[in-house]
Amino acid sequence: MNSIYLSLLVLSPLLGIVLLAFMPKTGEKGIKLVGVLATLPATVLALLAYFSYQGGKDLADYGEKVRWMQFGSFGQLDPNLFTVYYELGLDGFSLLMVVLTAVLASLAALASFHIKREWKGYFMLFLLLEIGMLGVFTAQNLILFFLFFEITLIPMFFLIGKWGYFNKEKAAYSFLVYNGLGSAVLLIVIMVLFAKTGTSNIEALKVFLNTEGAQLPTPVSDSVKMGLLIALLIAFGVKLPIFPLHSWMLRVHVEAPPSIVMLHSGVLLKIGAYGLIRFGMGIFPEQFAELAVLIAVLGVVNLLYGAFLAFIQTDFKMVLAYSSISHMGIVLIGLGANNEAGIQGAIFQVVSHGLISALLFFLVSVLYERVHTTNINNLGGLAKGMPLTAGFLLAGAMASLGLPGMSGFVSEFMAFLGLFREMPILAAVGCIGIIMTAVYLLRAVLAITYGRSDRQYAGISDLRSFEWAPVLVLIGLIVLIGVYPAVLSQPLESIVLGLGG
Amino acid sequence: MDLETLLSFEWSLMTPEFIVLIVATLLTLLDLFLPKKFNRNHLGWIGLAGILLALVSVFGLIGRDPGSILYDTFRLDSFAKAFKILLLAGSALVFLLAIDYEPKEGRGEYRGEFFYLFLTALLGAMIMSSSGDLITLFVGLELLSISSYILAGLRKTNVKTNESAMKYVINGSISTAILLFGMSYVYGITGTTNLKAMAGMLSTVSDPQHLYLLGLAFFMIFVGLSFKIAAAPFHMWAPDVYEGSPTPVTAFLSVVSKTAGFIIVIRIMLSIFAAVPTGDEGFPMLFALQDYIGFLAGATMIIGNVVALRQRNIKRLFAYSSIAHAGYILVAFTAMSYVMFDSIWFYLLAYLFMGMGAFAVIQLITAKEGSEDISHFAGLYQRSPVLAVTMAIFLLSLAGIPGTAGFIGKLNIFLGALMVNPSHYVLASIMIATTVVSYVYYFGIMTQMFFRPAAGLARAEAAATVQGEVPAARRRLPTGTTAVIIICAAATILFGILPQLAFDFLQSNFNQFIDFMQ
Amino acid sequence: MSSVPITAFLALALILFCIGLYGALTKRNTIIVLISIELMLNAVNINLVTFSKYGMTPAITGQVFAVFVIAVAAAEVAVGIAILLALYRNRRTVNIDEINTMKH
Amino acid sequence: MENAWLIPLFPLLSFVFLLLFGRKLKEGSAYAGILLTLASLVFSVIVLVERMAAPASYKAEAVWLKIGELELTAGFEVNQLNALMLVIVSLVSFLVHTYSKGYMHGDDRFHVFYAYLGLFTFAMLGLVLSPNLLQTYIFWELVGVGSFLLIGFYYFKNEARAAAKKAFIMTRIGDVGLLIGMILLFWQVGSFEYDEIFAAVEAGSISGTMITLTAILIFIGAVGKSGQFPLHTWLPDAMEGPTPVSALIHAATMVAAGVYLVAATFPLFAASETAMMTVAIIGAFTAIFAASIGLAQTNIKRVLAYSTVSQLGYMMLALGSAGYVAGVFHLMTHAFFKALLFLAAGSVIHALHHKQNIEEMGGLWKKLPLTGPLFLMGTLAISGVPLFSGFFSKDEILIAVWAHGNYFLFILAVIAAFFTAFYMFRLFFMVFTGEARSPLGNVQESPATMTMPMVVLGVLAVVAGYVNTPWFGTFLGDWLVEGNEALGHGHIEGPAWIMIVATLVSLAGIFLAYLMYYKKSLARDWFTSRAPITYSIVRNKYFIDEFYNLSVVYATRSVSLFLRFIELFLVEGLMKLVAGVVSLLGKSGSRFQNGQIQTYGMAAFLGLAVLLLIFALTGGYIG
Repeated sequence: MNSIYLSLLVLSPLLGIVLLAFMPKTGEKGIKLVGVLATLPATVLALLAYFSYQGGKDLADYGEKVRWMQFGSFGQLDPNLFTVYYELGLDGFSLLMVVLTAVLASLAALASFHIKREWKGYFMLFLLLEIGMLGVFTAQNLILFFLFFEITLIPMFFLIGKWGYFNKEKAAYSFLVYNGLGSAVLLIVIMVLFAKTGTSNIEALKVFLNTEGAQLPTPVSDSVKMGLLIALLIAFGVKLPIFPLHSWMLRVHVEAPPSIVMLHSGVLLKIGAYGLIRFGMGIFPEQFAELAVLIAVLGVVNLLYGAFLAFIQTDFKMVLAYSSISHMGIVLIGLGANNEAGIQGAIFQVVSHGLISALLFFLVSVLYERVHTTNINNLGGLAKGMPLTAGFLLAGAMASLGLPGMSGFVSEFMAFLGLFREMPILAAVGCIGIIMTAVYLLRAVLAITYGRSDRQYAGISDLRSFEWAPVLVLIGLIVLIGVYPAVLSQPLESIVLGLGG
Repeated sequence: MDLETLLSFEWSLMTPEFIVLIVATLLTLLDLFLPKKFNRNHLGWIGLAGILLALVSVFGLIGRDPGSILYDTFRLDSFAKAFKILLLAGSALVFLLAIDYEPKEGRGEYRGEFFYLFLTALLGAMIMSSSGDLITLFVGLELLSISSYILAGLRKTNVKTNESAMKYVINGSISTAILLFGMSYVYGITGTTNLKAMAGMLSTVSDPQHLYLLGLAFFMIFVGLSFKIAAAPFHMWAPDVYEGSPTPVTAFLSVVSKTAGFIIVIRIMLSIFAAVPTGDEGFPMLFALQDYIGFLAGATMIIGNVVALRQRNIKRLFAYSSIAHAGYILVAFTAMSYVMFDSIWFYLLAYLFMGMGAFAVIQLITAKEGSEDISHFAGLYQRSPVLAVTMAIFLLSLAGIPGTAGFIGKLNIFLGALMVNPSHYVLASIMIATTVVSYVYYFGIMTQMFFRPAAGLARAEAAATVQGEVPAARRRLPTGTTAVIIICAAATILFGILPQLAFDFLQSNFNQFIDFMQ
Repeated sequence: MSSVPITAFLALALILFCIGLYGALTKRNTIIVLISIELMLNAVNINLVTFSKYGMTPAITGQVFAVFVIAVAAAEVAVGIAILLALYRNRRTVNIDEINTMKH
Repeated sequence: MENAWLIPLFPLLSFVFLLLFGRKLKEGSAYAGILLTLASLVFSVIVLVERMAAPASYKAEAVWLKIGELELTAGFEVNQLNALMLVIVSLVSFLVHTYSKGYMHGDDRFHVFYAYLGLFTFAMLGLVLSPNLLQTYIFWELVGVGSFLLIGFYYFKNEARAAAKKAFIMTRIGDVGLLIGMILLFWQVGSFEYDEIFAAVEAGSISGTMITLTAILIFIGAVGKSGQFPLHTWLPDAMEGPTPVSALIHAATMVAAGVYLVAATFPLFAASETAMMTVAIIGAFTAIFAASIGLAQTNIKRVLAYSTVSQLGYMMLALGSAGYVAGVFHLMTHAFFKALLFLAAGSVIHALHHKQNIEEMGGLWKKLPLTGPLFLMGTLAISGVPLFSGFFSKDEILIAVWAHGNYFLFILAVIAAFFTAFYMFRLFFMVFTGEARSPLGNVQESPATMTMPMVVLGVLAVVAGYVNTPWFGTFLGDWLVEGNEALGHGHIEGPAWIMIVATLVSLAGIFLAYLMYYKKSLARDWFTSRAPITYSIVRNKYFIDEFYNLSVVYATRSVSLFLRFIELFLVEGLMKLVAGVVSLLGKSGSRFQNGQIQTYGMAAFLGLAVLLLIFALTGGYIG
């Protein structure tokens, strides 16, 4: 039962932080090297876990549980009452997320070679951020989850505010305030549950709240449950983001350094989806079913809203930002369907969008390195100067607009498959989004890569050295999932069967 | 009473108080008779030693069953022990700060007072924490107050200091008057000043008029006390006084004196008004009036956090932030849950470290810059990364970010507010919302430290750092302050990661404070 | 002698308290403010003494309390005046409304 | 037949291979592509032969994706229809690969071109082999991408970029229809498999309306791909791509995919009269509509493009009139002669150094001794001149339409046939006869790599018809419908006069063109001068593009702008409002903090007063 495997996995970046702390500020090469290497142990361990699971290892073996703190003096009554454990664990879903996080972290670390100054602080914060993200997906109780959730907040604030582009401080603040509010709401939910049930363990909560006449310190009425679920929706709605709560995320996408945005839109946004599925759907199934329609509607709104606005953006980063909103809409659509197909679609979308947006933003950083602009009006004909980059950019766009044979399609397809069963009309409306996605992505990408090329971009260099790794790995994974989705669906079987009305 | 009754008392219960008293007197005499050129800082070390000794003696007393002497005017119960620890630890840190404190005009002739007045104030606070009688409570309170009035005004030649002291005295006296007026009514109804006896009498009160009178008394007392904890409606003195006073004194006011304030609030409110039965089923008055306290708590949190947004002077900003924290603690008091004592105690502990640490850094910076404007924190990260990072730790803790003691404290308070039935959803929401507001100004300071380039004098230094010279911030770091910073940072993180250390200490030694009322 | 009802004393105390409070919050001269505060404290003393004589359960403690209050009040005012003197040395004024350099 | 799954893999291999090593190989890449497509051609022929021998259709599948209990499978199936398609596709693809070696000679992205060709061929073959709707859809999209890439091959030309984008988006509009249709079917049937769907249809377990709805949705997909009205506008623009691409994708294979889809799901359509009617009407209308536009075009490739659209309309019409065999038959013949025409046109363009305007051409018959006659063959075939392949298939269609009783559509079809004959020969005469209307530079015949494929297609254009004729038997038809009643009869008996009418009509068209453009005894503007408005409308393709620009595109933009307005004022505004309120509170709070001791005391006193007031009013306790 008690292996320290996960603790090692989650805390391995700490080693890097310590190392960096004792390195001179100026040794650029060394710092970057250490920064990248420090992300590798986590990746290795995560992949190891994945393969040994494929090899038939039981995920429960990875669980670990240590008494952490006990509020009040209820020890005599019941040692578990109001006790918080330090407990990590894995299930199919979190396993996937951990692998995704670890891999993306390593790639983003590579992408961070584009960072120009103060690498030391950068990589220390970067690694701290990774710890937070890994922890979020392995935490087995709400309070621990929240702890890691907030740990991601601080490094992000600094990474945006210090290494970002022109409006970095503003972006950092709106990130801070929005997510602060989000996590504030989340904290209330967590504490209400904890205070009323005396436990914060997710599994225990599932049991307590969904069995008639469970012994609770204070009863939890259905209306309270509904209230909590709505609060959860808001809390994770900020992260995801859901329509009216999204403006912070645009700023972050535009202002933060691309390597960070890779992680941000690749993993951090996904925490929202993870939370909704894990807690919203897991702990309040009935209430979730009641809200399904609302969620599906929100999903369609996100999908269309993002798509239409992406259509008129002139900054490529902005296009990608809105496309993230739009794609998160698909996650919501899948959840709103609230049946196996939908939920699996949503989870697929979480992973696949993670990979795709990471790829696109990496290419953005490559692009920005060379042409120092992302405004599509100033760009054009880059396929001449940098055919490979252009080609991968196009591939990424294709993946993102749901081209079969790439991961985007599978998730999109399943999400809609699910929704068409429950609410065909709404789904049909949503399909407009599929068309719009193609419209805005081609508009943007073709404007950058095709067309007459300005001679000023004639001499620029194409992908080189370390820049190959992220591109190839990401494309590889995207295609792999698209062609052989079992790599994802297989770990999810148990979960998907468990969830969903 | 004759000698043997006097001797029959278990004086050992008062050991800590005696130690402090003796050291205080000692310092007074030494200061009086030692030659002028004698460095008074040694007095500071002596005082510190005394405090630590007292602290040890308190730990020594922990095992003791609750006892009381002098006809119940002095009682030593779990509550007293637990909170004395806070008071003593706080004062010890203040002393470390005070030893290094050096105002522009020098500390001239009043160095000595500077130390032993802290001790007398501490003594007052300790008396409060373990007094079983209104009179002793009052005396303790005044001992604390008057000493702190003088401390606040100690820099005689400094206009700001005079002003702050003046404001402190006048507001303080008014609050005292209101408090006493309330007390006098309670006395009138019970005919005794002994808390236990009062509780006994009050539990039988049934005459609605008397209840009404008690209600009035309740509000007077609460408002009177709200002065000490700097909570609404009696909070407005805090910013001016904090700004004007010498930094160690500010630290003392915002940490030790605030703790003392909560001690007396709990003592009086709980032992008097929890006993009064109201309504048909004898619902305690305190619970009946919860909503008023809640209202004040909410107001305090909002005012503190919202006004802090606009502050440029660092000490003023911390004054508002400490108002806000008083509000948070009041939430715990409002809820009256099982974990009330734990949560208040733990929060005060956390606040002790993060607040004291922050003030230590402030003292360091302001002493060097000669100005208290936030902008002087600009570029601190370049000048001395360590200092910047520790400050960041304190700020994060104050903002209640996980991984720090502040977070656990807030968690504890939430738990209390939500576990009672009916839960205080509104209050909890206000608390969390204002916390988010507080992010803005706490992170504002961080923005200065980490993002902004250093300005003026600091820039020169930053440049110096670049050329590899040792910057002033790291040059001759004063021992006391450094010690405070290190201790506080360590404790803040420690109790953030392993709060169980503190919880175990509470749960195993104080047995849920059940002996509070006996 | 005992014909005077307790309420009269209480009313007197209350009025005295209010006068004191009024003075403390409105007078410009700091000295007068301090005096007003004394009034408030004395109102308290009247209450205490009254109760200790005519209260439902008369007891001497009230008067003891009163004595303490008087003593402490004296100390308080002493400190107050001292600070005022220091202030006067630097500012050449005792007008309380001019003591407002720190605000907002 | 068990190894049919290999067929698509060869081109895929060539795609991957060329992506990796194409840069080194340069023009050598051609051989890789040609050989691999040859391999798949050989296999397909084998499969076809086996298929001829063994009637039973073959199917192999494996689980692809599990969703809870649902299991989605992937695999391949070989039946009459796709066995035939396999050969057509791989053959044309092979020929085009060969042809391109000459045509694309000297292009610095030669290898990329071949890679794309490989990708497309792979997708197309995969599409043909798919045993279920999902897989069909997957390759359907991939085919679209292949076409997108090839249309945009000259990426530096803004027209090419626009055309590629347009093609992708318009077909995607159709695809969404297909997607919705198939998902709806899935929840009805519980499977994407064709056979299970048909079984469900047979069993009548699907409501009539649902059948109609899904059928029409699927048809929308077909409309998009096959450039049927109203989604036809992308196809002519797609001519921006290299000409061999036009031959492969926009004549023979991909555009035929729509027809193929309808044919593959024919039993579904057959079950709903409304659906059939829709197909027939759209088909017929497109046929005549596109033909009429073809009358007035002056770009050689665009004329052919519109004729493709119109011919596809024919096929749809046939299918819509229960003429399954006729449709498929015409699909086959059309593949051959239209590919031929495009390749020939390509060789003309190649010879004229990428001149495409027929107004500037003329008198090439001598200069292009091989291309000329081949082009003529194709023209005769498409015009339905007796003894050429087109004649038989078109005849089958007309009979089917008549037999099905759509007399009005029949008339439309006949007129369309007349138009076709006219504009095709107009094209022929203007290009090959008379005098050159502009300096053409030195013109010589294309290399063998280009002419050989044309010859092969030329032969097929002539003989392909004889596999299914009223005179020598209709074994193609019989074989196609073998063991599947739902597809209707192998050959529909119709009145003999139809054949005569068809012949006369086409001859009339040819004759008219002859008079106008060869003899010039009839003034070219004889008609245009009489009906200038009609002419300009036709010439401008009925202003469809303009209409779309005004309606759809404009609408989209305005929606976006409206949303941006919301974004700026609602979303951002809300945020600003909250922030403003907070800071306002702060400001008022700090203003109240005016430094006056007595204010502070007053505040405390007021606070107390308020509390006491509330206390007094509530008469005690709220709790």
